[in-house]
Amino acid sequence: MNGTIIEVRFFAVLRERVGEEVLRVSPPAAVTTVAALCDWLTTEYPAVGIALEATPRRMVAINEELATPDSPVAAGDTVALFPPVTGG
Amino acid sequence: MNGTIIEVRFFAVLRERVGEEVLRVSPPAAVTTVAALCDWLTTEYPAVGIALEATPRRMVAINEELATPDSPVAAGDTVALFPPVTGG
Amino acid sequence: MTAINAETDIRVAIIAEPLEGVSSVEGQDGRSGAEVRFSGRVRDESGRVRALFLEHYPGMTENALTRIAEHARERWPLNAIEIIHRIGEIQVGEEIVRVVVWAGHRHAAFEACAFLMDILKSQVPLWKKELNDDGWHWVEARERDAEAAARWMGAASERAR
Amino acid sequence: MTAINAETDIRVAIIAEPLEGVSSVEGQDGRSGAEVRFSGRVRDESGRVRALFLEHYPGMTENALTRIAEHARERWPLNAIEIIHRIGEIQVGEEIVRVVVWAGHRHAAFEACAFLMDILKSQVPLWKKELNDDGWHWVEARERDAEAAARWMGAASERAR
Repeated sequence: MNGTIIEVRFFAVLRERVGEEVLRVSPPAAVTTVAALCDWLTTEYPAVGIALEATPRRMVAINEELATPDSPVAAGDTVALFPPVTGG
Repeated sequence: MNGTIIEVRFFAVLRERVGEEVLRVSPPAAVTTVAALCDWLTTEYPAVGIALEATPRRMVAINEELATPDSPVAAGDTVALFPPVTGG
Repeated sequence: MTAINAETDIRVAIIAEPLEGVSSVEGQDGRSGAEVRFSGRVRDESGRVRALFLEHYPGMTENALTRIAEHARERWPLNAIEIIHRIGEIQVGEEIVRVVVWAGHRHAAFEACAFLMDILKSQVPLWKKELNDDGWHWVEARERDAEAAARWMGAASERAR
Repeated sequence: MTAINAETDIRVAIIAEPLEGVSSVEGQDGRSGAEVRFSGRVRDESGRVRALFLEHYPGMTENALTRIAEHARERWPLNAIEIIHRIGEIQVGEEIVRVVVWAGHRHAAFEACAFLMDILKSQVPLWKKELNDDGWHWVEARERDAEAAARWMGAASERAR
């Protein structure tokens, strides 16, 4: 999916650690899952790599639905990364 | 406990069937339990006997505490007889 | 059983007026992260029931409500318990009973509130009559209410530890 | 799973104002004999906490709340569900969340309300910061909240029948 755009959103302590709310990224075609996307972000965006390493317990949502590291990501998706939720 | 007084109270459908809210009775000394009291009431007060027979599922309280047919009754006690409760 | 929290406030009341006009204590003391409130209301049973009438045993009812609240605070760490039961004639949709439990955490509050309702329904001297098209009829006790109360009794020794 | 009651009303809201000023729907329709209401409030943790701040994922939060309410109405016969969550800064004693469940009978209402809170705490994108004497700190998720949610998942196939 080279040339395509994925919107990556961060929340809570992860947003603070990344220093950004949203990144619009164009990963190479080999990046087809959440886990691969996180690995690629880590190499391309040092601040994201440091933030992810500092936040090992994470949840992920794709297009506002909870997902897992294995879940596929595709062009046009919004992928949200955040620490375990603590509402209620 | 001959000559002593026991107050017998009836509630709900049992009160309606007996036709009285309260009886003050003086059972003979042999009447020492709730069950014996009910048997004695049945012989002495036909209306009570008919009401008790028509209300086989019953609860009992002695001095405002739930009790059982085996519970002892003594002079001065208030014995309440009523159908299973249906509050809430 | 050990008294986990002997300082649990208990408030019980029997009221002949609509409970809708009775405000409950607000649990804004900073201790109670959880407030669980149960309201039992008059169902119309698909139009079959027009109203209820609640009879009680004055004096014993209040004592019995206090007693079951004391049992609840022995079993769970609670900050406050309120039980208000209405008597007399009650219209469809109106509150018959309100049980509110305040606790530090939610699971204790949920369990205690459900416990109080189950025990209330099988041990507190209150009786319902319902008004149907053909007049007033006493409501029969339901076996499942006795079973619901019995389940708590069976679990008592285990849970109280 | 079978939809037991597809007509269960669902109302969810995310609100940045005190919930104390938000009135809940009254369940006076004659169908709901049971109304169970949970209010989660800010604890001061013996003076350690001065306030909370709640962040959320706009859009996804509302969808996630609707989703869990839909799950609840598939599992229990319910008449209505209301979930209101507050965001922004919240003072000690104030409501963070309110979940109200209306049902014909109490056990369904109690279980569904407890279920909704357990699932909300582990699946809805909301995050808490607490204000201590030395500033704001993110609250860590608690293992027991994840376990509470997992218990409902394990019981799903059995209960849904």
